Amino acid sequence: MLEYVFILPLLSFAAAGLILAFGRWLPLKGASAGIAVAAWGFSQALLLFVKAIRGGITLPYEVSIPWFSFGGSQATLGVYVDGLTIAMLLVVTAVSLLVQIYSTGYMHGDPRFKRFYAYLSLFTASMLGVTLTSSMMVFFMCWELVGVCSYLLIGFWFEKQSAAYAGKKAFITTKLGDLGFLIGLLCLFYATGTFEISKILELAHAGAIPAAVAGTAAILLFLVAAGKSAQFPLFIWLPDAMEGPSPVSALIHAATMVAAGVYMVARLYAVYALSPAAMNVVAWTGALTAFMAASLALTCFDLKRVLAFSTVSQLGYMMMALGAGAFTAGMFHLTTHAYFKALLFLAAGSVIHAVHTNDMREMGGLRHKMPVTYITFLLGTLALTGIPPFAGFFSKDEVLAAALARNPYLFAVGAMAAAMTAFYMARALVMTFHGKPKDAQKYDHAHESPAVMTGPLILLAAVSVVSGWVLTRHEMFEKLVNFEGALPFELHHVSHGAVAVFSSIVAALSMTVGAWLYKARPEIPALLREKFSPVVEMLEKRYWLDAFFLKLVDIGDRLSAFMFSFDFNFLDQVVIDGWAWLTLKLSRLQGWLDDHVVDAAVDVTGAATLSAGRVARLAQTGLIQNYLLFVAIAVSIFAAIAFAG
Amino acid sequence: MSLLSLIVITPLIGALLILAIPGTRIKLIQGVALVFSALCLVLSGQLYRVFDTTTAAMQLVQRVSWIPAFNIYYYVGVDGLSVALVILTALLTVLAIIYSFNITLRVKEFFFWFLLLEVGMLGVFVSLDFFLFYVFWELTLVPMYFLIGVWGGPKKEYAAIKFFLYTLFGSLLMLLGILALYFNSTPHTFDMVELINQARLLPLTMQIWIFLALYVGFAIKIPAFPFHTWLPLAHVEAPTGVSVILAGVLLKMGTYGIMRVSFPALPLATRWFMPFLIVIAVINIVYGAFCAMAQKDLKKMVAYSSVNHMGYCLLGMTAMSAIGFNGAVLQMITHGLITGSLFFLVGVIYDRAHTRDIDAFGGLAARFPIYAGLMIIQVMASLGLPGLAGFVGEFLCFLGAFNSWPYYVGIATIGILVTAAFFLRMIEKVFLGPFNEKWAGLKDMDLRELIAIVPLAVLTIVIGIWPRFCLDLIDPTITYLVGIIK
Amino acid sequence: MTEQIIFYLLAAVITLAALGVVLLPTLMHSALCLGLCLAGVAGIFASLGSDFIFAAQILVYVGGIAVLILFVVLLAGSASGRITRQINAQWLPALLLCGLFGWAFLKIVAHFSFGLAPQSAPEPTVRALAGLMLGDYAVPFELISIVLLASMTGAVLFGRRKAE
Amino acid sequence: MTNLILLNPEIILAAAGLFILLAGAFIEEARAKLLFHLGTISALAVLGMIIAHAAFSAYGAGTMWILDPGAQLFKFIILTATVFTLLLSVNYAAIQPRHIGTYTALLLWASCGMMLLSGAMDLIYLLIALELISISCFILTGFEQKNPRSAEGAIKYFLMGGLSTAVTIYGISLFYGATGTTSLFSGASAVGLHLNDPAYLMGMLFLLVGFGFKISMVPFHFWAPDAYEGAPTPVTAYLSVASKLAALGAMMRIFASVIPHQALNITLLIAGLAALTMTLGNLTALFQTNIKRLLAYSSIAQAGYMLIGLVVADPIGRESVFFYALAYLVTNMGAFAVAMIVAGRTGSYELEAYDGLARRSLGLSIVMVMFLLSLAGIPPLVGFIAKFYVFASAVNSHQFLWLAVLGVVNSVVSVYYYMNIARRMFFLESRDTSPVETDIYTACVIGITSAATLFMGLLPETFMRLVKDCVSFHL
Amino acid sequence: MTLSHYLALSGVLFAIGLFGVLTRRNVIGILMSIELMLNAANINFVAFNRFLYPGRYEGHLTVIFIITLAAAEVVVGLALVMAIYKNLKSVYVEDYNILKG
Repeated sequence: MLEYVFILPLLSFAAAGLILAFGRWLPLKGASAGIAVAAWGFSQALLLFVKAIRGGITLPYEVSIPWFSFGGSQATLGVYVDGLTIAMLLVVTAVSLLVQIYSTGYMHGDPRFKRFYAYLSLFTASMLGVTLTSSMMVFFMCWELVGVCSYLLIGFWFEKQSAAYAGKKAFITTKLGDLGFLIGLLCLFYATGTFEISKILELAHAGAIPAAVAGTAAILLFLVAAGKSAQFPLFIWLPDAMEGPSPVSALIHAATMVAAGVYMVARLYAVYALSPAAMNVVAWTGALTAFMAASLALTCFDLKRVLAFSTVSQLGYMMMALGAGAFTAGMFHLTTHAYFKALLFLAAGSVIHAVHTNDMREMGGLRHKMPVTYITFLLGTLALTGIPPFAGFFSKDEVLAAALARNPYLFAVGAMAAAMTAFYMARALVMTFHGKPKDAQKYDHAHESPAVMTGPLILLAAVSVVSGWVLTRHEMFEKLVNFEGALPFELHHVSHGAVAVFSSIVAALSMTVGAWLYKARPEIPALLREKFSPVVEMLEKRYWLDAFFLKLVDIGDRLSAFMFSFDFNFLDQVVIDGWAWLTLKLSRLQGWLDDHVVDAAVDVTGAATLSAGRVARLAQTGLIQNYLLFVAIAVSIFAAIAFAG
Repeated sequence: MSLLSLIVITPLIGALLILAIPGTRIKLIQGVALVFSALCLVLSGQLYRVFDTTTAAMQLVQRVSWIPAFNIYYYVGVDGLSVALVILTALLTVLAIIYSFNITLRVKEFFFWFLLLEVGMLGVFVSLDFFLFYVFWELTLVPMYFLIGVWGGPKKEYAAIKFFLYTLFGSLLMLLGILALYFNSTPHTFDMVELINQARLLPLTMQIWIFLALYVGFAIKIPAFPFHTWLPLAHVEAPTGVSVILAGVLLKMGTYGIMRVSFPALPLATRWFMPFLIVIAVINIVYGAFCAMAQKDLKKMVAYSSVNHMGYCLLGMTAMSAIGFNGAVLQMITHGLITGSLFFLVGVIYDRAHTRDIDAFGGLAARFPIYAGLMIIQVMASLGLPGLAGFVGEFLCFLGAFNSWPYYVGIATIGILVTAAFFLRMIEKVFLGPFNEKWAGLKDMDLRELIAIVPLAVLTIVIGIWPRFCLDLIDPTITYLVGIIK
Repeated sequence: MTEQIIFYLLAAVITLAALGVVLLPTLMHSALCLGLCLAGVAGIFASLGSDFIFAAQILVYVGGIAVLILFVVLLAGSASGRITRQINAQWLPALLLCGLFGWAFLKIVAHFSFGLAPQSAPEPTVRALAGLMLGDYAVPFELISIVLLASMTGAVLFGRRKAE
Repeated sequence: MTNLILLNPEIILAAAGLFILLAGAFIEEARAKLLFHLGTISALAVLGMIIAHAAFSAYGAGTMWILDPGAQLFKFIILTATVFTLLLSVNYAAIQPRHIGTYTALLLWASCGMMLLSGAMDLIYLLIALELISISCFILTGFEQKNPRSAEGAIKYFLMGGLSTAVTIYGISLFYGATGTTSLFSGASAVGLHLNDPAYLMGMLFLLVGFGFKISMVPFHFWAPDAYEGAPTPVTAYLSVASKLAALGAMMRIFASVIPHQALNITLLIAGLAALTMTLGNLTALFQTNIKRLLAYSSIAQAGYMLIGLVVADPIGRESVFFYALAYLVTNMGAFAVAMIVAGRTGSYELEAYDGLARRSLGLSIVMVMFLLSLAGIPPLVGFIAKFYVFASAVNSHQFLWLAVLGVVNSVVSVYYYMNIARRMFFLESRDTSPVETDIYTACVIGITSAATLFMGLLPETFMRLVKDCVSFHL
Repeated sequence: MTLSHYLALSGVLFAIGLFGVLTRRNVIGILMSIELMLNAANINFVAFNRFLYPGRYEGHLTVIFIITLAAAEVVVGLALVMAIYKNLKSVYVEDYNILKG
């Protein structure tokens, strides 16, 4: 069972290759291969999960083979499986499977259908690699590969300039974070002498890593998590990433890849735990992100972007939880969020598939046309907003409780974000599915999606509804995913019942207000927009973060232009081709310069040499007595030397 | 005749044979060039097979007295440092020759010079006698001069002479350094192995001067800032096959020389120079990347990216540890593969569109999927994507250098980011976005081009996934090398 | 005393004639001055007791070379001599250089003690010279003949009228 | 008067010259080329004598001359150059058939003078040898009477020569005054006595002027470009190789071994002149558009490199000069031979004549590139080994490292103009694309020199051994 | 009279000759100036021989050789002058100026 877990990513890799090479001849143009592999993976993950809960396997499990050695150190390829891994594995395989099924409908008829599935399989493989690997080096590799897949999939419809741009933006922004990863990893290597996760954790647990080093490494590593998991200030790429097909958004930019940052922090939690400073950075960045992203979602009219901001906000929650010390809560939120956010994205995809627009202002009243989509979207919304007894309620309140335990301000920020979440989700729901159709043509054209698309929606909806409750039965999740020394997972403690009640009421209230405002009195939001136009502008400009990063890029460009002009105009022309300018001046001064010299002057170090040569050549006047004079000079000097010597 | 001599002499025979064929028999000339370069590749494959990866000693040594008056030997051999470079040279030459079948101008001369160039390059990597090394080193110059000057772009003549003078200046200084080493050994010898043992005992000042003389020669080849200005020009003007060799092999001669001789023979000076070298390495990385970003010309961009990548190599070398050295050598090899194929790919598009202006294209991925795929793979490899060849070397360079120079490494990472930025921007502009209908008539890659490029792409992936192919060759020697430097 | 008078007389003749060679505008006059100068040098030789050289100087130099030069001067037109400057523009640096040389040389001459006088009276040299010429110096002596032959060949080659 | 037998080769050569001169007066014009062959054969015969007789190891001395391996080596070089020159002359159109006898005779006499020079141990003897060379060469330079360039080159050569001869003779007179003899043996033994004698030093310095003129050392080089350009091309080749190397050989004997310049304390002066010579030669060569002029400046620069070895003057330095002389002989001769062929086909010595030569005659172009690269000092050609040798001596001496560095910089500069010719041949196109034919005699020269250029570069050991022997027996 | 007198005379003669070589425009004038310089050397030889090395005759002999060489040189020189006069119709050296640079 466990011994064969390493096959999972390899199989996905193989599937990717298979689809790319032979997809044409496979059923469903190759989608079948991807789906089959994903299904198998899911079954394995589920089996593992069950066994792990029942205690049928001993964790953690580790196996590795040598990969290559460098200067006395060894890099390995291997798997490291503990509860955390299994939880993540379940998320990845499940969402991947459902998204792939869904995509057969969504991507139907796309000219690059085959390639899409290849990318999806490649992504799944890399993501499984991130999840399973035993070595931070391989982790980094798969991490980057995930990024590339994201790049390829965001820019899947690359004929759209915006899609191409978004892909690049996503890649470079996350790459910025990756620099932190690289340096952090180097720090970690020199602190521990190894890339093996198990050894690093062991050393960290033993406290063998100095806190300062651990803190530095942890913060640097957090930079990369911030990039991939779209934390402040690097979250700017995620809204733009919605240029990709909706299933991609569901899989990569909602459920799995963006959660990888959280997963990484959780993976190296022992290192983070060594440094309170690092923990604080994580917590506060998470809180800030949760708040900012939620506020950004308030004014957004693009359905997918609303969901994207929502994702960012929820990721902020997870980080906040981890930073606050609530290890299990963070991971629990990751798990539930993966399902309902994937659901929301897929439902949104279904809507977009029907009306061919992302803009909520052109939708409305779609609940009649697309009942299944509507119901599932509604369930997802409820789960997200944290209305009991849906999944989000269990996880989010856990996070808020942890925040409260840690720091009341953290809790306040989190609660505000929760309120906003409820509000904007209500807004989105109402604008999309309720009210009158705003674009009649699009409305008429709309229709319910086919079964391959609604099927996964229903499944996910079911999971979203029950997962929170199920996973907390018998401390199931807590047993699986825990960290010694972290805050306990304590929903059932009465003291935190208050938090649960409070947050549920806030969410419900906020949601009701939102729904009422947008359904019954749509003029009020419009009025508010006008009244608070500076705030709205700030939100629409995304707190000017985009502008800030564009400025950075601009500075980079200027810098590069300057460096190149230095290289070309100064270093090459002036210093090396040296004196060319001087020579030219000199040549103008001296009328006797021949034409061919100018031809020759286009030359190396030599321009200076040439001018020296020209001077030397002056001596060769052709007048014999000038020559003789030189001889005479030499003779006289010789005579003088003889006398002097 | 030993295997190494056979490897070196095979292309020479080919070159002479070509000289004997009338210039009108183009197919025959191409055939001969291909056969002899392929034979050379096969022999180097044999070299890979017989090479013993467990020892750091020189292998397949052949030593024949050549000029006893100066105690000069024809002395060849390989160790982990050079064996992979020999194979790389043989491989890239074959591919470049295949690619160059599209050359129609003065075919005979082209392949003559090309094979002669191969002799020089192989010779540099197998020589263990410093004099012999120098002879081969210079031997690469002349063919290169003609290859750039006759078959190059619009400013070919300028580029050719600039390349020639620049490199010659460096190598002549190197010659003085070599002579200084020679006269400071007892008995006077050019034997590198012996020199390494003897020169390390020289006083610091002497070592510094010799190091400097050698360094200038090597640095120009690498090219290390500020001696790099010949490179963009030469690359841009050179024909595709030659650019490939230039980037893939010739640049490596510089770093190879430093690691082969300068470091082990002059350890005191090496340590003395380290603070400068790390600064140069960082400048190369950051500055090269930024310069590349400013380029509108695809080829120039790749050329400057070479400056950046050789900076990684230097970075690894400044680590003075086995990790860094491993990284540096691996980086040499992978850079050869990656940048070589990037130059091929640039050549492919230039052959079709007759422009390399990045802004002139757009959306090519839709119509040229194979081309776009290969280009994206190599670009990703070049910007250090894990799983592809570029990553491991680069990572090891950083890893090695981090221990000694954490802050410099921190600065150097900017280079990674900028590299990613300019490469992705290039991909966006050239391959993505709406298709530029101006290029509707162009065809995707043909068989000749695929044969030249696909092996490199395959190797890029294979080495990326399983770097032991290279590292196992390198590691023992590097461990030994670090041992004698420290 | 007589000796001194003769020397200074000869020195004056030589110097003035030499200056004439160098400075006189008409080439014809210069050539005549050259003859005079060479004759003066011959006088110096005589005063130093070198009988054979005196004869050779008169015969070869004055009789041969100077006359030859005169011939050429006549052939190659002295026409413009009076009209154009005969001294070129670099006379000043030349003068300075000659001054420098002269100064340095005179300093060197000063090394040879001024008091030195010949230890013995001059003897006839012809016999001794003949001995040397047919003895140790036979080879240079023969070589000179080839040199002369070569120069003669050249003269014949260049001196030919435009026959071809 | 003893050991006259040692001069047999020179005597034979002079006699052959005389015979050819006479024969030239009687032979029909149509068959006059026979005289070239006669000259070649006699030079070859003497060359054979040199090789067979001495094998570069026998030595002996007469009253004024000496026979040692060094002298033999230079005789070998001179005779080889003579043979090459005669071969090049056969098809040189500007020599009228009726003057072939004169031409050949003068050439042989000049060579005879050079051979004498290389063994001279007495200043009178040396002076006469120098004059024999000078006078023959003056005439040979002006041999194309109809060509004003030839005449002008000759007269400039002559006037420079005249002045330096006068200075040299004056120097000899001072030497005589200081030592009482013109013999270098006695002069050498008297070095210690005269070190503080300014007359002695001045004499030696003035002697240096004479040699400087012959090897075209700056600032006595001015005649060289003009004379080289004006002279018939074979004569140019001859002047640049034989005349220069013969004088260099004698200079080596006098200033590097008999009366070493270190003893005279003028090392720095010679070093400075060497530096000037190579630098000025190279810098000026950059601007030349005429191949003969370019090669003239190049040969000035080459003399500068050779002088490095003379400056160092230790065994390695002297060996390096000897080796360099050998290298220079084959390389420069070859280059001139190609230049002659090209000029013969295109009628021009301008560099434009080389445009697109590779398309017209690839073999010739490659060979020319080889010569040029050898001159520039690129391995594996003999020029490289020679430069390597010279630089090695400078590096070894420590004291003259700066000369080596300067030499390096100069080499780089020189490559620019050498490769400029290569550029023209390979990169440019010419309007005339007809192949350039080579006549058999010139082909012979080119073949031998190019083979030697390559062979001596690849396997220099034999020749290194040779020069080592020469130096170890050199007086 | 002493040796120094003769040497001084020779030095003056040499300097005058040198000056002539450098300044005479007429090529024949230069030739004549060179002859003056040679004569200066001759005076040296004879004077040295007479004062320092009496009883030996190498100096005298050398003078004879020099006179002969001078004659040979003048012959060739004048022949060359004739040759160039035929070509350029000038005896002024600054007109011999085709070759330069």
